[in-house]
Amino acid sequence: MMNEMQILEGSKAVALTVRSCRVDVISAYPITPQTHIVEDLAQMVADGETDAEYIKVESEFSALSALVGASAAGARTYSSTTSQGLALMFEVLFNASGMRLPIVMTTVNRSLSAPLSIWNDQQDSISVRDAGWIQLYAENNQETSDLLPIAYKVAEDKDILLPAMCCMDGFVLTHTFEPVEIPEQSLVDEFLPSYQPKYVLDPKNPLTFGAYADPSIYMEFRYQQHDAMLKAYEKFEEVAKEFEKVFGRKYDLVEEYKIEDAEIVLISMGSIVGTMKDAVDELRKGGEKVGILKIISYRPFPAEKIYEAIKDAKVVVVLEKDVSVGMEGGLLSDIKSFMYNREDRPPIVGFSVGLGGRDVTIGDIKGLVSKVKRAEAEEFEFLNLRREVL
Amino acid sequence: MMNEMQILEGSKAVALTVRSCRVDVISAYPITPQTHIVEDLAQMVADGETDAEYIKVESEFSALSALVGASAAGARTYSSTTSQGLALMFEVLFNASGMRLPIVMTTVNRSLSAPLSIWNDQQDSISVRDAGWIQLYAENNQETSDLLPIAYKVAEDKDILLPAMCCMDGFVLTHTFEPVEIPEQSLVDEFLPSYQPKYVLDPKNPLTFGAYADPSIYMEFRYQQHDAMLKAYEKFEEVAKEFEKVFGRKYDLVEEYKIEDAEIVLISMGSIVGTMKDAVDELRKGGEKVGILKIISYRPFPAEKIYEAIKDAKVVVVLEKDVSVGMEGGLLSDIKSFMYNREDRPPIVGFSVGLGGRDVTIGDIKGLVSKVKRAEAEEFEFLNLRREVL
Amino acid sequence: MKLLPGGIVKPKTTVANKTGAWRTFIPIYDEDKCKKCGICETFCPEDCISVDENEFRHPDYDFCKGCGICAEECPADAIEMKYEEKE
Amino acid sequence: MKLLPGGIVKPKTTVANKTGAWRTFIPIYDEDKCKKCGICETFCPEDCISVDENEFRHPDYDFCKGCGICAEECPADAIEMKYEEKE
Amino acid sequence: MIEIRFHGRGGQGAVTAAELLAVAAFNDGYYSQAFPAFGVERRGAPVLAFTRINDEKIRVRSQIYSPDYVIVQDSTLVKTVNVVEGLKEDGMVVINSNKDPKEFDIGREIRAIDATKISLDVIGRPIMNTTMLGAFAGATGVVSLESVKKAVENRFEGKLKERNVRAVEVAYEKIKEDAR
Amino acid sequence: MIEIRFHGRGGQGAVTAAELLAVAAFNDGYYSQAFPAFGVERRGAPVLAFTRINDEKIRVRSQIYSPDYVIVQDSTLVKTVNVVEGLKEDGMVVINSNKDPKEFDIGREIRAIDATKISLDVIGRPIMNTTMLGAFAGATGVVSLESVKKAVENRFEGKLKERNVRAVEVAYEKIKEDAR
Amino acid sequence: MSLFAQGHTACGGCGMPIAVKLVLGGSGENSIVVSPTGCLEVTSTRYPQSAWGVPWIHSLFENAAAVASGIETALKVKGKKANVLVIGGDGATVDIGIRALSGMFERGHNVTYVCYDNEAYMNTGVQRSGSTPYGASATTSPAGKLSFGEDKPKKDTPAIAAAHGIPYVATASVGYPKDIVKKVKKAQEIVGPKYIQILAPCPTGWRFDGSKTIKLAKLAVETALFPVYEIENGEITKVKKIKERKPVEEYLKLQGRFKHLFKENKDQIEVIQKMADANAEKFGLDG
Amino acid sequence: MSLFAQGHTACGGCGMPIAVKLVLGGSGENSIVVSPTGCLEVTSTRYPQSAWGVPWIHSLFENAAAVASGIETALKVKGKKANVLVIGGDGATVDIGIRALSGMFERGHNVTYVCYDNEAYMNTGVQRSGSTPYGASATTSPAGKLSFGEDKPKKDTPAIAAAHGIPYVATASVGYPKDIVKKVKKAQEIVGPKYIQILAPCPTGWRFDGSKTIKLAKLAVETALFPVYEIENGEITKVKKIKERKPVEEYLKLQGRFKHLFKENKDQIEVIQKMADANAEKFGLDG
Ligand SMILES: Cc1ncc(C[n+]2csc(CCOP(=O)(O)OP(=O)(O)O)c2C)c(N)n1
Ligand SMILES: Cc1ncc(C[n+]2csc(CCOP(=O)(O)OP(=O)(O)O)c2C)c(N)n1
Ligand code: SF4
Ligand code: SF4
Ligand code: SF4
Ligand code: SF4
Ligand code: SF4
Ligand code: SF4
Ligand SMILES: [Mg+2]
Ligand SMILES: [Mg+2]
Repeated sequence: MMNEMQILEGSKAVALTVRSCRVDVISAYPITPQTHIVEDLAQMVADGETDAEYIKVESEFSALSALVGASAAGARTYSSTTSQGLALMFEVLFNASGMRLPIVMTTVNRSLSAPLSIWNDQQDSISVRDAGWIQLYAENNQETSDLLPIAYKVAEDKDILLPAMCCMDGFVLTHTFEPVEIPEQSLVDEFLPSYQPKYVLDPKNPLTFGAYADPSIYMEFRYQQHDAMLKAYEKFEEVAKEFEKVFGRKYDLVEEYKIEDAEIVLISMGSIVGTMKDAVDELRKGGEKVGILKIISYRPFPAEKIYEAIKDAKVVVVLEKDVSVGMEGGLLSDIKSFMYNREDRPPIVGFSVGLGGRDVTIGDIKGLVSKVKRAEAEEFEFLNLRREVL
Repeated sequence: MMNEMQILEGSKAVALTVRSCRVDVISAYPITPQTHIVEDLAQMVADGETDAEYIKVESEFSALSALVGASAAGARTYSSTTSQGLALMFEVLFNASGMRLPIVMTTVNRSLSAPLSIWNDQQDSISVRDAGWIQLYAENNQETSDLLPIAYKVAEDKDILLPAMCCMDGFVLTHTFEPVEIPEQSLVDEFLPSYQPKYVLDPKNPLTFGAYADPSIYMEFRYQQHDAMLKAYEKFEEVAKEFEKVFGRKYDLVEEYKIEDAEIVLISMGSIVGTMKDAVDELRKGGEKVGILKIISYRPFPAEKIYEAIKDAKVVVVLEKDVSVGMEGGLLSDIKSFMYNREDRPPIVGFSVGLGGRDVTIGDIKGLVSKVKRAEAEEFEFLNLRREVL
Repeated sequence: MKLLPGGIVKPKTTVANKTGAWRTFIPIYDEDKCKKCGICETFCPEDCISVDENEFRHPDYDFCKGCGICAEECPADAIEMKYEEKE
Repeated sequence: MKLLPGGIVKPKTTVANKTGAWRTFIPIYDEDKCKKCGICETFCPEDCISVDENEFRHPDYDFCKGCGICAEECPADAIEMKYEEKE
Repeated sequence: MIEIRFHGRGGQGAVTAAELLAVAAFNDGYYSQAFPAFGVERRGAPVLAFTRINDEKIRVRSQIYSPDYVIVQDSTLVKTVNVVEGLKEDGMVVINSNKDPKEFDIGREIRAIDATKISLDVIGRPIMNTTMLGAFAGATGVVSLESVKKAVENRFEGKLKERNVRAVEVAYEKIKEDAR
Repeated sequence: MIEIRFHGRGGQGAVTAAELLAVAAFNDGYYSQAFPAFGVERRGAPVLAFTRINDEKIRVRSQIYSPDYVIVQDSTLVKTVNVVEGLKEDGMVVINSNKDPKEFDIGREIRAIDATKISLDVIGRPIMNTTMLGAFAGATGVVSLESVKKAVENRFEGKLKERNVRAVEVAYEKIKEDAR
Repeated sequence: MSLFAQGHTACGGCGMPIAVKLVLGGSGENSIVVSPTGCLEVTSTRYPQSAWGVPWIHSLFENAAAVASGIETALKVKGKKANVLVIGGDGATVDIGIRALSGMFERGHNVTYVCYDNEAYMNTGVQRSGSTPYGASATTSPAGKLSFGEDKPKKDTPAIAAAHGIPYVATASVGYPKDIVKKVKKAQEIVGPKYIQILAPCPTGWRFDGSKTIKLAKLAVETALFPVYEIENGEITKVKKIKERKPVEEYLKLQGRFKHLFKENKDQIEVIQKMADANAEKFGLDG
Repeated sequence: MSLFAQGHTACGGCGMPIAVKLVLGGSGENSIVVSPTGCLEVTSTRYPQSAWGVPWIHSLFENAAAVASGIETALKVKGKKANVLVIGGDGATVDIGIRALSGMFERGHNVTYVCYDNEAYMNTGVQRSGSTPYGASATTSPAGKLSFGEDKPKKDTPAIAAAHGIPYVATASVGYPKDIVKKVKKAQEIVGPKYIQILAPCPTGWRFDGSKTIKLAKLAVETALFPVYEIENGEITKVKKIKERKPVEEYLKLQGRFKHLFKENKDQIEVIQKMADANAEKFGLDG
């Protein structure tokens, strides 16, 4: 295995995978720390290493809007953005999903202004969780790559037709060199056939896209979209199995780590899970029964899998890099809400961690677990707050 | 009382109240069904009936951005928008809150595209619930007016300094003529003194606004903002008491309706609560113990008040005009999540109702209650779906 | 009718929408005056004026909203707008 | 230090940030050659060149990043950039 | 609670009529509520508006499905729209028409008035929304003539004010007369 | 797991050095990881970069707080930055300096190399990041000379490739020699 | 029947559908049209009906130029050929959509952007846009005790377009149908971004009787308030000359939106006349 | 010490802080500055430090003109007077911020908008902007096997600004400091929107030694690639004449971003020379 791997920057791994997905139209606007991805793609285009066209838009709003047009015209499309760029796309996000266009985007995760911060957290993608996009979160750069073809395949399925974002932590993954097995072109071709939408903008069959809906019918469109997201749950499982067959790597909506006998289950998504795994190993050495439930698919929400994984835990701790101001983290709310009416439901507490790039160490995780064990954790709190400046 | 009232359109009531709040700078962009509000304000400016300046911006993005500047320069500011306009403001929403500028905005509630719909639901404001804005919801046009001076007073408090949106259902309130007691100028002046911020853009004290924050300090800024929202809970109560003293009308973060002995508690926000009250009266006549908890303040979230109101219910039903695609409504999640770790927690089910302007009648509410009573309601579902087109 | 995802609609389906009912005034064409110039046809916002084998123009009253542009622009005064008694 | 809401900052506080440490080359001024024209001062991106009572210019090495613009632009060749041994 | 539905065409002022009726009822000391059937309709297209009148505060916000009265501003609508849909059995239709109301075979009490003619005569324009209100007051007594006049007075200015008030009066008298 | 921290200045290629070290370790058959201390620093400003080397897959993502090795690309940094912060007791510093390492009184083993001079001589520019890698390989044996050379080879093109490889070799030999 | 079907729900006498059928007449069946939110979209595509006989797409109010950019690029990659057009209102074009438009111009997409200019936000109820002319009363720039209506001159969008260095810019008016068809045809033959702004009177918003639409569309040109011209590669190549220029009053007095000028603000009519004179001078319209 | 303090963290030799101190020199203490995201903001206002000696505010990347509009309006209502300026990068100005800018121009706010033009998105690592010149290699328009770098001419933002009919438009270069101060002073005296675009070379992004910043700032002007002029009320009123125009090669060859042109793409140098010639012609620069 080792010798099929390359060592390269996360952004490069993503760019190479985008190329191998035979994307037709790329449209993106630079923003730290997404820049390396789009620069790599721009270089590939400049060197003729891909047939894709890259539209160098003047803003993120146009980046996604251009893909709305391109996707409706039948192209496989790609964008990448982060933070302010994703926020600027907000209106188009809802629109693209409502129009049922299977655009795929790498959302590099970064915090939101104000104050301005170019550093990593996941406020950006979590705050657009209502928008009707599939959201997949990668722990490492193997996943940032692999989730792309999976996302295309789920998104483009005729029963789904929803846009998808593959989320990767800014800097922590985009700027990290590490070994990655880049999906090989022939295998990608086998796994992901070209995009053949049933309806496209075509003068030979002059359909109207994006008619508006009055009160007699709007709700049904929304429901259809909602239902497609529910269906994406099983579609993901199906596609992941195909992926395993072709590439030998196994994915699911969630990943369990040392969870069978765990009394404390930590739930999180993204790159922090790597650090958590090391922490759990250390804690296990000390006899603590701790496990991890990693959420790969935040939308569709892996409700039943979460339930199965945590129902026997003594306590569940959700760690996440966001906060709904005045409330708590979005993932925490989703999990608690979903579990609410269940009988066998463990106590759940939540932490906002790593906002604005605050580093999270193995020691932090261990400290947090010990705080929870001592029953000193609040229902929701911020980890590692510098109280002295407040 | 009756003879102090006027009968007028909801939009007009709002515009008159904005004027009586002695706003300095208005900046808005027209969008149905918010238009009448801003047209009324424009006419007042054209007729010299207010000292405010109205910036006729070229987009909603600039509408709110201009208020960021104006507010930082010490002005009391106002805007109004809805739906696509609010979505377009998304990036600025987070920014204005992070910069702690007490801008007040009437968010007319309308659904989000695609498909395009100009009709009412509350997807727009609920989908920006993370952004750090106070969110108040009005049941009728007395409330759309009264909540404005209250919002200014809470928002401008030196311990709060958060922007606020007063939400009113599009068409259903904006375009409805009904009797409203417009807060009188002298009383408003008594209640709401002029805005005197401690820090402003002023060459005599050349401060820097909006510095960026690296990982050593970003999290603390977020926490500060979060904490201010938590504090706004009590601030609202305090301000509402002052309001009652001056105007004689009583407000709280929530309003209870026939809830004392209620076995079924319906929770909702906005104008639909009026219809629900009539339905509850009818149901009560039939012997059903049904009550309503109306949420006025969605942010700050009236957690403890919700708990007190529903802890003894047999079942709680949340009705809301939004859906997080593939999940459920935002209010439902917030309530269930908050109640999750409580011992005495009733079962809670939720309905998405009235999306895209689908009318909700007294009969619909009664039907829904009876469905819940028969234990036939799902944990979450759409009310009045036309299954035949799906 | 089942919804197509994203709300895709077939072309020219508004023809089911008989906007003729909106009319208050109705254009009456006088073939004796008509010069067959086609100006009425060019300007009609409803694009509802057709040409017969003799090159005379005829508005389609199913769609004509009675705006009066044709009457106003007809160089031959061949069109008259009349209040329409529809009952 | 407590955070002010919204992150308000006092003016000209970057002076705590001694960017002189960034320097690789250092400008050495030769008063014998200087014509006191002030060009170095005008162009210095760090705005760190001051004038003494005799109108000679002096860079503030606390801030001078050693960019070499002053040396490049000095019409009198009065400034020389030297590799700086800082240890 | 009394519920009234207005049928009109975009540009004929049905929404204004509904509002003025609410104002009139308010002037009479009632609570009232008026609102349009929110839409994107252009001039000429069929539109709806609603008024509720009540002794107590009105809370319900749904549209009106079982009106007590229906006001039809344009008789041509009868062909394309089911104007009596949901109208209570003992409900009444007031229609703008120069025809004998008996010609409308709609299974409910119906009163007709040639409001277009009155408007043309009195106001000088075929805008008959205020005229219809006068007729409605005369035919039903739901609101007083005085209150309708006051509502109309406050809405218009100059010559239009006078003329509209006059049209209200004429229609009020005319429909009362017809009933005699 | 071996953890290495790089100190440099914006523009000196510390991040590239960290990456090349990770590549070299990967070439040697290890798992490795390299990343910058993410920032907005401009040319000349102090910067950090990190490399981890391990027998197994590396999962941890935090910065490195207790490195095994510290590489200092610019000796002037010693004045303003605590380069040995967190460095393990038995850790080692490799510094770019023409001074006798003993002059640096930092309480840890330290090895010095005049990488700037070597770079100027061999590459023709004072860009000494590859040179420092050669020295690091020579001083520590954490990665093989061959692997460093291969990593450098794959990164550069044309003349720069040759010269950088040569600089790696020279530094490698020099620091080994010094140790003798 | 043209490529824009009957049964659309624009107000009777609206100038916009006249413009649309003429534009489609010029561009033909092999076209793909993008429309932003506005009267056109709302009156032609209420689910489940569409007036369009060519493929048509709506996304949002401010992004039509970007959507068109994406379509054009997709066609390129897929090796397909079609005329990509935007047909959008003035608000969507000159205000909220100008960033997307500017970007499309700069990137050089092969798209014909047609702005039907009814000089305000009509769909939402006649609010001012950048394209609203000086002196007009709109609901957000109303005439009032202290106001004579819109106090900014009409935004010179064709000049802004031309400043982007695009190969073809033109203005037109529904008063001159052949001119529209000709210009659209010409635009389709030029590769790169094209901008055509067509005056399309709105009886509802301008407050005039719908039968006068063509008359006003001509008067705007004949008074020199809306000069009709072409700019190719930055040079004015053609202007529609005016035989006998009419005083602006003739145009203004027919419209409710200018009614107030004839009461308290007569001096403003002179200001408007000066603007017309300046146009005539600048474009050499007289003669 | 000027109103822009030492200790900012721009790269050594950066042209931008030179521009900023000159602009502030012209506008004086009674100024309020708005800056969008970009090198200037990031190198001058990292919490808890600020280089600014005048009140300064940052909100976002694309909205500086709107924020300034709000400040100016608030001052008006409050009866206060101060010079409101935007100082922002080319990307913030000509690309993502152009809608806000266009709106500010149209509304006629009394704001001086200064664009420091370093011809790319420098803060994020030298990606192309609309202001990137033809032939330059930037990270999103890189030279490559099929590419000679940026293939679109530099967006003519001053012309676009002028097409908005604003009273004052000017270009300048940090090579000519007095000119900058003079133009800013002049702008402050004119009521309404003013636009000044200042060339500010970026050693990091253009890839040249920081000591050559002024030299390049002058060469850009002397080759006519960056003409320096003023447009008042739509008329070119003043241009900086060039005594002996230099061939563009002299300018290009000093910069890494044009290096590839001297290898495979020599013909493109001629294209660029033609662009310079066209500028010289258009503005009458020679002599
Ligand atoms: C972001 C956003 N803001 C506002 C609106 C509301 N809106 C829809 S159409 C329109 C006006 C359209 O004006 P114009 O483009 O001139 O077209 P017209 O209706 O005049 O034909 C407005 C303001 C919207 N849909 N989206
Ligand atoms: C909406 C949004 N998109 C992208 C960015 C990322 N971004 C920040 S600064 C910048 C480039 C700034 O370029 P310019 O305005 O030319 O200023 P410079 O850095 O060159 O001084 C970019 C792309 C952002 N902050 N916000
Ligand atoms: S009246 Fe108007 S709609 Fe009817 S045919 Fe004539 S032009 Fe067409
Ligand atoms: S415009 Fe008049 S003359 Fe010409 S074809 Fe029509 S009816 Fe005949
Ligand atoms: S530029 Fe040279 S001559 Fe002029 S003041 Fe500076 S050092 Fe002296
Ligand atoms: S070298 Fe540069 S920073 Fe130092 S004084 Fe000279 S111009 Fe200023
Ligand atoms: S409002 Fe004006 S532009 Fe819109 S459809 Fe009616 S007439 Fe046409
Ligand atoms: S990157 Fe360029 S513009 Fe930015 S600070 Fe460095 S030299 Fe200046
Ligand atoms: Mg318009
Ligand atoms: Mg720049």
